[in-house]
Amino acid sequence: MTQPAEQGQASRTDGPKMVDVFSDVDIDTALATNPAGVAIAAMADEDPAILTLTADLGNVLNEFRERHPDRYIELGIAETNSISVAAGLATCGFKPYVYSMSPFGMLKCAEQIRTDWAYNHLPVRLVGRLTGLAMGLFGTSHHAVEDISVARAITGMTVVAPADAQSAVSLLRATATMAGPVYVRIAEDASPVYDEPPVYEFGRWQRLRDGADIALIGHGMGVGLAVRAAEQLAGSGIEAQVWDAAYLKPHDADAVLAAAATGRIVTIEDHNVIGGLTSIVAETLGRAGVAARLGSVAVPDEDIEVGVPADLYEYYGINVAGVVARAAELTGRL
Amino acid sequence: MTQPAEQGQASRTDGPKMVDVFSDVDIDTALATNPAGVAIAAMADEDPAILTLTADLGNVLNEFRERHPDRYIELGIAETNSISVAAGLATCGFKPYVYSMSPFGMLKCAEQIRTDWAYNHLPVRLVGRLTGLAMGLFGTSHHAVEDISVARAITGMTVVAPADAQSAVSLLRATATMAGPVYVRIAEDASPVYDEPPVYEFGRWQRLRDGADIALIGHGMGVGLAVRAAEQLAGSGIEAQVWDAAYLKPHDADAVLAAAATGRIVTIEDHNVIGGLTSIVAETLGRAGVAARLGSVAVPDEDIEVGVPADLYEYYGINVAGVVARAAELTGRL
Amino acid sequence: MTVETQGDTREGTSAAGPASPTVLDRGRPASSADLRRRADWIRLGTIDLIEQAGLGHYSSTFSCAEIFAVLYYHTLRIDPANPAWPDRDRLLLGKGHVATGLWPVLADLGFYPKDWLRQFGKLGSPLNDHPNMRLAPGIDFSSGSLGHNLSVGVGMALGGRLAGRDYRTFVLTGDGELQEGQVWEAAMAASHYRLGNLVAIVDANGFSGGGPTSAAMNIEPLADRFAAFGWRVSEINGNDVDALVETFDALPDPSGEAPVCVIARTRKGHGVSLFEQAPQAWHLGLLSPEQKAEVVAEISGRMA
Amino acid sequence: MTVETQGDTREGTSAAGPASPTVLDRGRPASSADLRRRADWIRLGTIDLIEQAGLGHYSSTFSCAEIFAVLYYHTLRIDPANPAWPDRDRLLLGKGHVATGLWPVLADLGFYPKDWLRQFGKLGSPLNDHPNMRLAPGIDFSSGSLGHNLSVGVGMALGGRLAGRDYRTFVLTGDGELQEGQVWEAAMAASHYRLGNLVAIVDANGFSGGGPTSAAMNIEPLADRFAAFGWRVSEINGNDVDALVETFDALPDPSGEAPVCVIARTRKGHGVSLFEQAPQAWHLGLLSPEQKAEVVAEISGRMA
Ligand SMILES: Cc1ncc(C[n+]2csc(CCOP(=O)(O)OP(=O)(O)O)c2C)c(N)n1
Ligand SMILES: Cc1ncc(C[n+]2csc(CCOP(=O)(O)OP(=O)(O)O)c2C)c(N)n1
Ligand SMILES: [Mg+2]
Ligand SMILES: [Mg+2]
Repeated sequence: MTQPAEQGQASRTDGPKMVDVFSDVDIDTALATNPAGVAIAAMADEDPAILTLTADLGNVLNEFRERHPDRYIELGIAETNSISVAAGLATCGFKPYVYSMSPFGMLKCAEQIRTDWAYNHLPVRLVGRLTGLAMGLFGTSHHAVEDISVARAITGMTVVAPADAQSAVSLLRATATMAGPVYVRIAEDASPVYDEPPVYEFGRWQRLRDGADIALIGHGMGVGLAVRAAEQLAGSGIEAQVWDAAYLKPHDADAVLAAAATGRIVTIEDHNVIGGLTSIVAETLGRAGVAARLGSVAVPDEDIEVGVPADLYEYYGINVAGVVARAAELTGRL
Repeated sequence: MTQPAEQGQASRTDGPKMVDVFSDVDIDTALATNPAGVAIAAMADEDPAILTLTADLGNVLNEFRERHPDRYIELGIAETNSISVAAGLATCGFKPYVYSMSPFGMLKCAEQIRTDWAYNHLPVRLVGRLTGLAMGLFGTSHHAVEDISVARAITGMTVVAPADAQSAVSLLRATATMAGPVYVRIAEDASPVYDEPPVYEFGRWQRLRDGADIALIGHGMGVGLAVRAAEQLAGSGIEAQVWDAAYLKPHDADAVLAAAATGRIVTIEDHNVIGGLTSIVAETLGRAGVAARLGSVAVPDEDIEVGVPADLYEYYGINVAGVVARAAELTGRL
Repeated sequence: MTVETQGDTREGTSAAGPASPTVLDRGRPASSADLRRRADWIRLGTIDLIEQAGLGHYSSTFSCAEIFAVLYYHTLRIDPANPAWPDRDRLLLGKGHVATGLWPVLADLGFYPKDWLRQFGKLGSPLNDHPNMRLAPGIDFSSGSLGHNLSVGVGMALGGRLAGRDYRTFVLTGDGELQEGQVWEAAMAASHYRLGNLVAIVDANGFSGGGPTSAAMNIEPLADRFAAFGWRVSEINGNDVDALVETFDALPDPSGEAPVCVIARTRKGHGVSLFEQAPQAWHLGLLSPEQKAEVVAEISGRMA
Repeated sequence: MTVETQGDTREGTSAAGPASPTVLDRGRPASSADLRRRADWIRLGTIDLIEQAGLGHYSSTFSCAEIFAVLYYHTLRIDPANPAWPDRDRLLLGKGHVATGLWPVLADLGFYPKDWLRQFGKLGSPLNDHPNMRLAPGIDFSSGSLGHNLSVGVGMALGGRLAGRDYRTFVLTGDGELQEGQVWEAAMAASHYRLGNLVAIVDANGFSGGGPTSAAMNIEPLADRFAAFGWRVSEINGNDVDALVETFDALPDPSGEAPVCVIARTRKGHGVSLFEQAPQAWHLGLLSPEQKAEVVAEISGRMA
C-alpha cells in the first residue's frame, strides 16, 4: 500500500470505527453479541462440573461470574498456564472452558493443547473470541488467521465454528459431553442465520439452501455471507447451494462431494486461505479425485493490512459483494 | 493395541533400539548424522553475522561452538525466549539460527515465530532436529508430526525439508540470504540421496527419476524411501517418477500437476497425513481441478504408538515396503 | 567478544562513522515543567488519535505519559533523521497497546511528517494501535502480544555486546504483562548474560485489562522478584518526571554487569480524574464529545 | 467453596465412601535403611529397563531415586487397587524423562502386573520413557515436555479445593526445567490461589541436558526466587532419605495458605561413581555390559 502521506486523504472521522468487543457493560448478557459467554453460563446452571478460565478476558464472562463466582478462575495474562491448569482440573472431573483471544489462544498454546489436552483425551474446551480480522486496528499482532490450521494439525481435537449465536448454543451443547478437547471458534462479525439453535450431527455440515449452479460453503461469519449472497444470486437467476461448515475437524467429506456435484464451489472464511476451510475443501476433492472449479473468499496469505474490521473485510472482499463476485466469476454469469 | 501383558511376548533384547541422537561424541562432526550442525559451522566461517542459539540442545553444535564460541548463545530450556531473543539479534544485523527439537520448536513457539519473526520479515532460521517419529520411545510427548502444518499457516515463512545431508547443505546455503524467516526441517532417518549438494531453485521440487506409471513425492526421509521404492517398482515393470519436495512453503504446484499427469501419486512423509505434504498435494490438485488417484505413506491422524523408531516406521508402513505396497495398490499391479 | 556485522537490517549510517549531526544526545537538558507539559501534550495527542480511530487505550497510555516524555525529551540517544542508526538507544514497547502515546512524539521529533497522524485508524496507515517496526520509523520492534519484548530486548542487548556498541535497550512493560512466563525467561537470561545495557521499566499501575492485578493474579513483591532473578532494582514514582530524570541519569554504565529494573509506580489513567477513578473502564474505550471536552479542559487547564 | 463434581474422569471409588482397605496411608513406617535400599533397588530396576530399551536417562533418574523411595514407600496416600481414587495424593513428574525410575515402583506396589516391565521399550507397551496417564495405572499425568506439570499441579490443587478434598499434589521438577517460563506462571498462580495443598519438589542436581545449569542458564538463588513468588521454601539434601522423611512429615496441613517448595539438593547420577563423575555424559546413554557389571556391583555391594 502507498504511504498515507502520499495518499493525502482527509482524516475520516465519520467512517467505520472499532467496536469495543471487550466491554463489560452491554455485551456480557446479550446472546447476539456474546453467544458463548451466555450459553456457557446457562450450561453451568445445569452442570456443576463446568468451570471457566481466562487469561485476563473475564469481561465477557460477567454473567457466569455473577452466577458462579467460585467456578470462574482468572489466571492473569498467562495463556499457556491457563491451558495446563485446565488439564489438571479436567483430571479431577471438572469440565473447564478456557476463554481466549483467537490471535493468541490456539497459536500461543498449541504445544500445551496438544500435549496436555489432546494426548490425554481430556474434556476441555478452548473458546476463541475475536477471530479473523475482528481486532482490526490492533492487527499488527492481533489478526487471528492461523488458528484452524493449527487446531486441525492436532490429533484428537474437535474443531467447530458456529455460524451465529443460535449455532453457538447448539455447538457448545453438542460438544459438552465429548471425552476429548474441543476448539470453539466464535466469529465476531457473524450475522444471524438461524432463528433457533439448529440440530447438528457430529462432523456433519448443514445444507441451508438448495441450488444446482454453484455451492457456497462457509463457516463462522462466512455462513451469513453465503446466505445473503445466495439471495442476491437468485435474483440474477443463479441458484446457489449454501452449506454451514460448522465442523472443521472432523469435516464433512460427503458434503464437499455433494457440493462439488454443482461443478463450482466458493469457500468463505475469515482465515488464511491456507489451512482452513479452503484447504479442507480443496484437499477433500484432491483426495477423492473429484474435479470442481474452486473460488475462495478468505484472507490471503500475505502481510495483512491494519484498520477497522469493516474496512478490512471490504478491502479483502470478505463480504456479500465479494461472494457474489466470486460466484459470478465461476459461473461465468452476471 | 492390546495390553502387553496379554500379548505375552518375550522381552526383546535383540530387536531394534533407540539411537542416541543427542550424543556429543561422534555425531557432532559427521555430516551424515549432523548435516545442519556441520553446514552451519562451515557457513559461519565465512559469515561473521551467523549466530546459533539453542534451548539446551548445544550438543549437536559442538563444531560450531569450538570454532565460534562467542557466537553460540545458550538460552537454557526456554524455547519461546530463544525465538524472541533471536528476533532482537536479527534487528542488529545478525543472522541467528535457532536449533530446536521438532516436537517443541515450531509448535511451542508458533506465536512468537509468527509475531516476532514473520510479521517483521526478519532473517532468522529455525532448525528442527528429530522430526516425525525419530524420538521413538520418548514419543508420549515427543512425536513431531504437526510442525509443517503450523509453519505453513504462518504468512511469510519459508519451509524446507532436506532429503539428506547433501540436500541440507544446499538448502541451508540457498536460504541463507533470504530476508524473511525460514524453517529447516532436518529428518533424522534420511538415507543418502545425493552425492553432492544439489542445486535447488526457490520453491521448486527436483525430479529425481522419470516414469509414466505413477509419481512418488517425498520430503525429508521420504525422498530416500521414494528412490529405493522406485528401483524396486522398476523391477516389476512399474516406472515411477520420483520427486524431492524440498520446498514445502512455497511449494511447487507445477511439479504436482506434472506428477498428476501420471494419473497416480503417492506422497511420503514423517508427518501427520493432515497438514503436510499429503495435504499440499491434494489441495493443489483440488484447487486446480485436476483429478489423480492419491495414496499416502504418512503418520495417520490418530494416537501414535510409542516404541523405537524402526518399529514405529514399520508399524505405520513408512518404509520402502510401504511405498511399494501403496504404489502397487494405485497401479493395480504387482 | 566483538564481532563484525553487516549493520542493521534496515538502512543506517555506517557503524564506524561518527554520529551524524542530527543526533539527539543522552541527557538533553529539559526542565521539570517542560517535561510535565510534554506528558500532558502526549495525553492530548492520544485523545485525538483515539477519537479518530473510534476506540483506544486511554488509561494505559496516560499512566506512562511521563515515562515517554522523559525518555524521548531527555534520556534516549536517538537520531530522528536516521531511525536505524546502529548506535541509537532502543525503546521497546512491551505494552504495545500504548503506541498512541508515541505517535505524536515521534512525529514531533521528526521521525515522520506530522500529517501521518491524520491517517491513524485508516487502512494503510503506518501508525496503528500497536506499533509496527516495518511501517513506522522510530519503532525499534513491533508489539501487541504481551510478554515478548523483554526477550527481544535481551536479544538487542546481547547484540550490542557482540557488536561492541554502547547503546542501551529500554523495554517498557506493563505490570499485568509480567504475568507472562516468557518475561521471566527473559529476566533470567538478562542476568545470566550480565546485560547491564538492558533497562526494564515496569509501568506498575496496578491494573491489567480486567481489573486490579492483585485480584487477577498477584505479581508482588515485584522488587523482590526481579532482585531474585538477578536484576538491580529501583522503585520510583513513575508519574513524577523528576524521579524519572534522576533515575535515568543515574543509570549505571551500559558496560555494567546487572540488568536494571525500574519499577515505576504509576496511576493508571494518571492526570485525568475521570480515568483515575475508573482505570479499568477506560482501559479500552471512547470518550463522548462531552467527556472529551471535560477531559481536555482538565489537562489544558494545568498546561497553561 | 465446595462444588459437587462427577468424580474423576477415570473409574474410582465414590468420593463420599470411606477409603477402601487397600489404601496405603500417609506416613507409613519405613526405616532409613529400608528407604535407602529401596532407592538402590530403583536404580537397579532402572538399569534393567534402560538396557531393554537401548537408551535412557540414568543420571537424571539416579538423582531422584531417594525422592521416589520416600514418596512411594512412606509419604503418599495412594491406593494401588484403585489408581483413580479421587482422594489420592498426586505425584506429577515434571521431569518426565525419569519414568524408568517409577515403573518398578508402581509394579511393586501393585498398580499393574510386574511382567509389564518386560514390555518396556516395545511397541504397544503402556510403560514408556515418558509417562502416559492413559496407559499406565498410577500415573497422574503424562509428561515429557518440560515445564508443564507445575501448571497441571496447580489445576489439580485448585480442583481439590473446589471439590473439598484434602489430597496433596506433589510435582517433581528438574532444576533445568525451571528455566521454562511456564513454571513461573504456575508458581505465581499457586501462591495467588493460596494452594497449601501443592508441593513442588525441585530435583536440584545442578545439571540440565547439556551441562551445568549455572553455565547454561543460571537459576539461582532458587530459594529466593520461589520465596519472592510467594512460596514457603525449604532446602534439604535430596539424596538423604532422613531429610526427605523429616521434610515431608513436617509439611503444613493441605488446608494451609502457601504452596510449599522443597529444594532437594541432589547429585545427578547419585549412588554410582561412574555417573557422579560425568553426570552430563550419562544424561542419556547406554551402559556397556562391562560398565553395567561394574555399576551393578557398586550398588549391590552397599545393599547387602
Ligand atoms: C499475549 C496477550 N494476551 C492478551 C492481550 C490482551 N491485552 C491487551 S492489554 C491487556 C492488559 C495489559 O495490562 P498491563 O500489562 O498491566 O498494561 P496496562 O494497560 O495496565 O498498562 C491485555 C490482557 C495481549 N495484548 N497479548
Ligand atoms: C520442553 C522441552 N524442551 C526440551 C526437552 C529435552 N530435555 C529432556 S531432559 C532435558 C534436561 C532436563 O534438565 P533438568 O530439568 O535439570 O532435569 P535432570 O535431567 O537434570 O533431572 C531436556 C532439555 C524436553 N523434554 N522438553
Ligand atoms: Mg497495568
Ligand atoms: Mg537437573
